[in-house]
Amino acid sequence: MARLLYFAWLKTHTGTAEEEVTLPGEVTTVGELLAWLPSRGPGYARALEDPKLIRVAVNQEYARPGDPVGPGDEIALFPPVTGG
Amino acid sequence: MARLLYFAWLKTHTGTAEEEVTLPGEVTTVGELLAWLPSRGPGYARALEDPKLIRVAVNQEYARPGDPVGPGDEIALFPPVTGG
Amino acid sequence: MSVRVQREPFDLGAELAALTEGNHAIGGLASFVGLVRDFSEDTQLSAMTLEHYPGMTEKMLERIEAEANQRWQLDASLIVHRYGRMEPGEGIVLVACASAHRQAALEACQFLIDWLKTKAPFWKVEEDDAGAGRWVDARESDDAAAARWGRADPDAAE
Amino acid sequence: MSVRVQREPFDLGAELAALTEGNHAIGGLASFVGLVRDFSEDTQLSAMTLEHYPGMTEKMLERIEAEANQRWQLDASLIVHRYGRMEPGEGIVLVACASAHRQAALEACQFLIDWLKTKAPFWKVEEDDAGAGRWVDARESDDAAAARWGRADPDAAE
Repeated sequence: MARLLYFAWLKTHTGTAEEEVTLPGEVTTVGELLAWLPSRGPGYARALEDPKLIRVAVNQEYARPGDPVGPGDEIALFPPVTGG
Repeated sequence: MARLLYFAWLKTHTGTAEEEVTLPGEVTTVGELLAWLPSRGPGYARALEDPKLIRVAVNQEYARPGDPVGPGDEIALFPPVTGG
Repeated sequence: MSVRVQREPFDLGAELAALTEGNHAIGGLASFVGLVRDFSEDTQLSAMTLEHYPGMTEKMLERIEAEANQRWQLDASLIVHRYGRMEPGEGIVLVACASAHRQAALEACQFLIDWLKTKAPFWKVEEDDAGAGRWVDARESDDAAAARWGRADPDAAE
Repeated sequence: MSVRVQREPFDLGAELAALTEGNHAIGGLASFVGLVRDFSEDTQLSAMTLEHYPGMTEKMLERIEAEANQRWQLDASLIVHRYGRMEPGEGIVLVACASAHRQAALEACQFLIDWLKTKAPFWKVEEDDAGAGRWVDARESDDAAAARWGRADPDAAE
């Protein structure tokens, strides 16, 4: 199981802030995760439709498409930050 | 009569913070004033011995050697500023 | 060095006074406060709400503050960042740096606020007079401001 | 826009709060405070005294503040400069600039403090533990800091 977190408007589209998910065998990297998630439903497809607007953090560190993900990881998906 | 003001260590050397002085006829510019003042006494000579360390303001505006001075002017002499 | 992420307002005067209190090696204190404005482009705003990523936010703020302390010789530094709902005029974020020398304090303060605006995991919802909320898009000028610090950027997901 | 030259200490928190009070167009407030240090190079200091040129000081501070307001779009600005005797830890000078945009506030603040250090007619006497006073020499690094603003300098007497 991996823990997925969604922030800002990604959360609005997926309808959840946080969920535990069993990653399928073909999902071993951030890029593979982003390719797989839309198949989970139309809300996910909509949240991820523009890849340029998606940032990912794995275990609270910014991650790139090639970085590994796996069971036990905390994986956060969010848009570019607009703080302060 | 011109009003001469001395600040910081220039004042220590001249022994006065402020004085009214009748400028001689040959003193019509800042440069001529600086050349004449040391003749007024050893304290003045000492205050003005290093021209690089002297700044002049005429009527509260920074002035250059060629700028005019004359009766009625407020002329301040001081070292480079060391504020704040 | 100190970092706080909190919902409550901060007292600017008290924060700055505490930062320099008792340290007479400090010659300069630079600070920046970001405040909620009542407009955004051409829209009147009545409030904004900041969401953040608890845990990651604190970790990143501590890391960037440590980096500022490596780059500049600082006697004290402080980042306070709020989240939650705020109204126009309220302080959102406070950055303050104190040093023996003014240039170190000013540069470190500028560095931290540029970084916070582009990398700290906060997202803003703006609320207009009718109470409607809108997620704010990222601004490219903020990225450019952070980029001028010549920092290698391993942080983007692309 | 406001300039004050005074002997009394200033209350940093109150000054900054007053500057942004009621103006909800302000998005950023940058400030710098110069403080008395207890050392200078390798000497312990117990106090310092600032002499200034009353009349010219106020005039020059008002002029440079007006220039900052021409160069940057500011909603508010403040310079408070003290003179007289001050002990370590006391604030000497406060510069604060508020703007809709953080970069304008930060740059104007840096511009003003660089200028104050090199052009405002203040002279410093440092007092060591034995009570002996010494006039401080000008530092060339301060001139360099002011020069980077690319301002024509009609101010030097040479």
